[in-house]
Amino acid sequence: MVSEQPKQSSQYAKGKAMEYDLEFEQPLRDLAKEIHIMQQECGKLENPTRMQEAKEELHTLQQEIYANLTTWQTVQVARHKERPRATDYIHRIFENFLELHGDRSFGDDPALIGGMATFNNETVIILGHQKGYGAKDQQYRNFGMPHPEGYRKAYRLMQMAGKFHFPLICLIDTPGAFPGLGDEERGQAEAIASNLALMARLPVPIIAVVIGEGGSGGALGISVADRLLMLAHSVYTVAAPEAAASILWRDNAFAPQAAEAMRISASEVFATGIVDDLVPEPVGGAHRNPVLAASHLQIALEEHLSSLKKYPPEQLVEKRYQKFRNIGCFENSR
Amino acid sequence: MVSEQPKQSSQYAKGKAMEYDLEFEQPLRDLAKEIHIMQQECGKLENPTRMQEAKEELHTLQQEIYANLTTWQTVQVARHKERPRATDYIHRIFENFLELHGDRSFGDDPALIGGMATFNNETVIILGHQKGYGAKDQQYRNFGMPHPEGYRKAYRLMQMAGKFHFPLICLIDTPGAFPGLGDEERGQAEAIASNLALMARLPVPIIAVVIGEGGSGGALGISVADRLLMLAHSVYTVAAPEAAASILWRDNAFAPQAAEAMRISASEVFATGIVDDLVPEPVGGAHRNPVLAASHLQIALEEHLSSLKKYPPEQLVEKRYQKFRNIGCFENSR
Amino acid sequence: MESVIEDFKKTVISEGARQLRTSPKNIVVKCPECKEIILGREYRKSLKVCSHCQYHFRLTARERIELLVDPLSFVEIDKDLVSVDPLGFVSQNQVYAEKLAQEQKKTGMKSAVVTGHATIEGIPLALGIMDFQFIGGSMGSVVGEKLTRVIELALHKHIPLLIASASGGARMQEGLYSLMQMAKTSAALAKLSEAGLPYFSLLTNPTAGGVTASFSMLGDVILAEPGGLICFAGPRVIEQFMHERLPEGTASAEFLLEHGMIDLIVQRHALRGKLAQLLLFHQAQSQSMVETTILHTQNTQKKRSQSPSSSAA
Amino acid sequence: MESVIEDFKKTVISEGARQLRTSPKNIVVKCPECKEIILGREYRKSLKVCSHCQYHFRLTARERIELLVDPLSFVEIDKDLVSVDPLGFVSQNQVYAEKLAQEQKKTGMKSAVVTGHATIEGIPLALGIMDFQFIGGSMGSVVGEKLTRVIELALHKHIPLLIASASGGARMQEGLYSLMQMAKTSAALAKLSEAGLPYFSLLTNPTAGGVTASFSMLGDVILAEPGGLICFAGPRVIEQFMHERLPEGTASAEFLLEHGMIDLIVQRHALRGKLAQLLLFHQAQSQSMVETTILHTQNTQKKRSQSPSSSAA
Ligand SMILES: [Zn+2]
Ligand SMILES: [Zn+2]
Repeated sequence: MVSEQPKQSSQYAKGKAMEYDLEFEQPLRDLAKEIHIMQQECGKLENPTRMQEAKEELHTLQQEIYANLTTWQTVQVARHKERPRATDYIHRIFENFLELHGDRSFGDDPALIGGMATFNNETVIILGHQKGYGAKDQQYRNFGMPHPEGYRKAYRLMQMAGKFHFPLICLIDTPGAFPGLGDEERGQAEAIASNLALMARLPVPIIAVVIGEGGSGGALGISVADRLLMLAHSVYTVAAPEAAASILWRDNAFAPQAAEAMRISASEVFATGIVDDLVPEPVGGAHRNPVLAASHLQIALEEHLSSLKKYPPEQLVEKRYQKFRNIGCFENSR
Repeated sequence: MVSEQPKQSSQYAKGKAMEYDLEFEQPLRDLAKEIHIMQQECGKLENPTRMQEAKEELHTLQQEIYANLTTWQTVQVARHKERPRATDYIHRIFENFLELHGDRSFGDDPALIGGMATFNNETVIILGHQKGYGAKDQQYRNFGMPHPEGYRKAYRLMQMAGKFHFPLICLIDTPGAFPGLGDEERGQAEAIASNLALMARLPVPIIAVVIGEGGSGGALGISVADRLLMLAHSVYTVAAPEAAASILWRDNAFAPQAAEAMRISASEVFATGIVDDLVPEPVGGAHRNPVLAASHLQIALEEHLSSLKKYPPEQLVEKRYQKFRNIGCFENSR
Repeated sequence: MESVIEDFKKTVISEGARQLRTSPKNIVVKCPECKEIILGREYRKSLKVCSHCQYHFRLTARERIELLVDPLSFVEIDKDLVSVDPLGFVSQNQVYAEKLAQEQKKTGMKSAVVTGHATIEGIPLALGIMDFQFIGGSMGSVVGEKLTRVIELALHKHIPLLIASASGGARMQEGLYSLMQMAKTSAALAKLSEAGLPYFSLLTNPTAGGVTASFSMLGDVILAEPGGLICFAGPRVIEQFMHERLPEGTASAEFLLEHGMIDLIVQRHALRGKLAQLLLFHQAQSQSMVETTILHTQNTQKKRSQSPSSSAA
Repeated sequence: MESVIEDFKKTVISEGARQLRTSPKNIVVKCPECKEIILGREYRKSLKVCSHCQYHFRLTARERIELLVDPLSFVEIDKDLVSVDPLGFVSQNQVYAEKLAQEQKKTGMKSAVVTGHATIEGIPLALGIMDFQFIGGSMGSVVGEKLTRVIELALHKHIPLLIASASGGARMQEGLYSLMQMAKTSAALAKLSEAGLPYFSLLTNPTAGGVTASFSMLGDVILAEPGGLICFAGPRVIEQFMHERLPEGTASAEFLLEHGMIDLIVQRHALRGKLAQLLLFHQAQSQSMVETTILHTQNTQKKRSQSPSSSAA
């Protein structure tokens, strides 16, 4: 847990050329290559119309593909190594972010960060899974898989939110809580469970946003909220597709099938009514335009927060209770 | 942290003959030896009157010595290896003791035990430092020096007391909180500080009793109470005499002087007004008659608890605040 | 989160609990722990605990209820609530809707939890008892809903609550509905806690995943039967992640006690007694509270009636 | 609990802070960390931080107040409270009553803490600033009383609180009176916390023993200057108990951050800014709260006035 300074934004944000690096982007890759060859071969504008057409075709194709992503393709986008991290949104949407550290009893977990910030002249507490940028930082952040200390830091900051009437914003982006021996020893389950109970009764507005991967209990541990939002190409799942596949298909190579079967993409989850709102992403995914992605999220947060502020605390908490109380599909067999 | 079953009471309690094993008991030892020789030499009652006189002399001498213990002698009695432990009092005074374990985040500390019990048909929460019986158990109990987990288990049980309106009884018997590297790492200071703040506002009656050693912050961590009692031969100190001596005298051999200077015996502390009541001990110390010692304590607990139950919670907490608020000696220099 | 179920498939079969119920009395059972042969009669008499090594065989929900509560006192609620297949879930081998029907037929149960209220030593309490037989005790909408309803029952009747867990975790076939039951049950328990009512959580073999990470770990007092597996991820997943063999006993009830996660390990034969004791602690306190409140009211009235005279003095 | 003071006796002397105040401007100071020579002028300009290795020399309470608050905004309270010698304490070398008089003369201070109120960026706050010069910043009745009074001041004025710790722990010469100041200050802070007022705790070199184990660790936000020793028992005592050498940096501010005990390490030059930011967060929220409450009231009134018509519909 060295306190090293990570890079603060993704590479694309730093102006690196976009690449089509996902498998299903093959058609886009081909077309982009064609355009590239065209540009090189005929340095001076030999056939500007054809070039223009190709570029428009690329744009249209990209729009089409991204409007019709399969569940597994969505998983790939949600896990994209250049997808904006919690800090990308925090620094773009909020002012004065002051990170606070530590669970006050064992450690500080860089996989789950938190702090105070200003949002529209109001003080908020932010929590977020942080996957990190680049190999070294990602390892430092344990790839966004928190230890119990992360959830206990979150617990402490949630209590702070409740005590000082700060609204709570949670950014979800984790493959899951870390399943290590030390995590069993230090009560990963207890830490998550305590957060669920605390968030259920916290007398301040809570908005949770799945910005990438919403992995199982590790995601839920900071997302019992008045409003649950999902970015358009994010996923939220009861179990990692690989884990589900290895149990139900007895082979984790069936992860794509498991993802489809569990219906984990944002639009599929939205259809269940469990998610309150979808936040649009730039064409081709948030990583192609983090600024625009943040701007979409900002608008959504403003809207939902101002609507939540209408309710006095008791009413807010009771509405939150009813929201979760009513989730479930079952029938009476008599 | 093996969950082994300790012996549940001291050796004297099991009928072993009393010995005079403390240094200042030399005159008692001599006299007892004389009586012993008398008994052996003249198997049949040759001079029953002389024997009777000797026994009475022994009794009177013991009474005299114990009525006039110096501070350092009191320390020796308070630390006596056969002095009744928290469990001796718990099993004698309370019914149905059910020990509860764990801080719910790292470990269970056998140096600070806690649980529920019945006291006069009422449910109470008991906390107590536990020094252990015999070498093996004492080591297992870390000689009554808790780790942060002990204080955090106590915190959890205090909260339980508050939630369910169970009065809280704390039995103090520790050389101090353990000063190890792991204890710094896991927040010994934080754990104690949190208990002080929690106990100050807990809306139930709290009685703390120093039954042996009241060592510094490690004792205070479970003794912010409405009533603080001390057993007649117990001590309560801001710093272990050895520690104080090594700093102020630059040699821990001056521990007796440090103990005298800090005025740490029950009667000296009682004179400051910080302690609310002294609980009498059997002549020669609690270890010579644990049953009687427990009976004295039981009477004191009944009296203080019933007097505390007269106050509604808010009034109780405010009185507790004022009690601590008023501790201090200072003057205005203008 | 259902991953640990795999670890138990083998024992489920070798335990022979099912044979016991459906077969003649003279059948024998082999203990999966010490490999000793146990006679059916002995097996029943010992409450399905191996008399050689104290291995605790799994109990069905009905058996556990019989073990714990006063005879004939149990009143079941919501017994007809059944799962639907909200996602139209199909995995390689199975259509979830069909699996549900099969499991119902095979086990004679409609879901993985039995809920209701009963008395122990005459003291009323609300009960939710899970059953590992039914799809590994996994939690989908029905388990979440039935538990939430019984928590609300405890709240409305103002009585203590006991939940006995036995589960591989959240039920993957119901997707996010299952995950959200963790939040739903925890929210209901938070409400119960605010109301000052006690919740006792009993962890039995196995308790894992999303069940451990929600209601199971929220007990005011947490008890466990000896030897049971209690975990978040479970040894198999940990070994995959850590690339090393774990020591024997990792994530057992004893491991959890050592690491401060649970209050007590209780042998099966002593469970009823311990629960009765806990209930009595709380009953005694309710009675004492009534007396104390009367005392406070009297004191306040006394003070009020005195204040005119004292201000006159 | 005062045991770590020993660890600092040497640095106190080598720091030369006292020489700086009492000597001509052209004196030089040697950094105890990197052994570089620092010119007096540079030393002052860098806020007593070594420009070579960032070693933070200790500040007096007055210096720290000057560093942190708006010029001329500080109003001191209780400045004449002084210790008495309740136990008639005599150790080998010293009569405590005499030591008090000597220390007062030597330092020009009356106790180990300065309390009062001030503003930072125009925002009012209550302040308790400890000074290690005076008997190692140890806490006896006067430190406890002055801190409790300033906590109560924050409570009554409804303003945030800052305490800057610099202490070897409880003052042994006042015996149990000193220990009880831990409970007294913590009780006052618990009251402040119940009232929803923020408390910022700043840990400076050193913060140890009974001070760490009470008010220092109770901050809503805990800040520390880099490199400072912050501990319960301190490295010297730990080494005695553990019979082994501790790794470099044990119980430093950085060690505490790594182990989750504190929120932030802040360089001295940035302290004022960070505190201003924290105060602004809370000020913004108070204002926003007022608006929100008005909104809720309006909504409630709206609902009330609507309810007759809606019931009529
Ligand atoms: Zn066996
Ligand atoms: Zn230097």
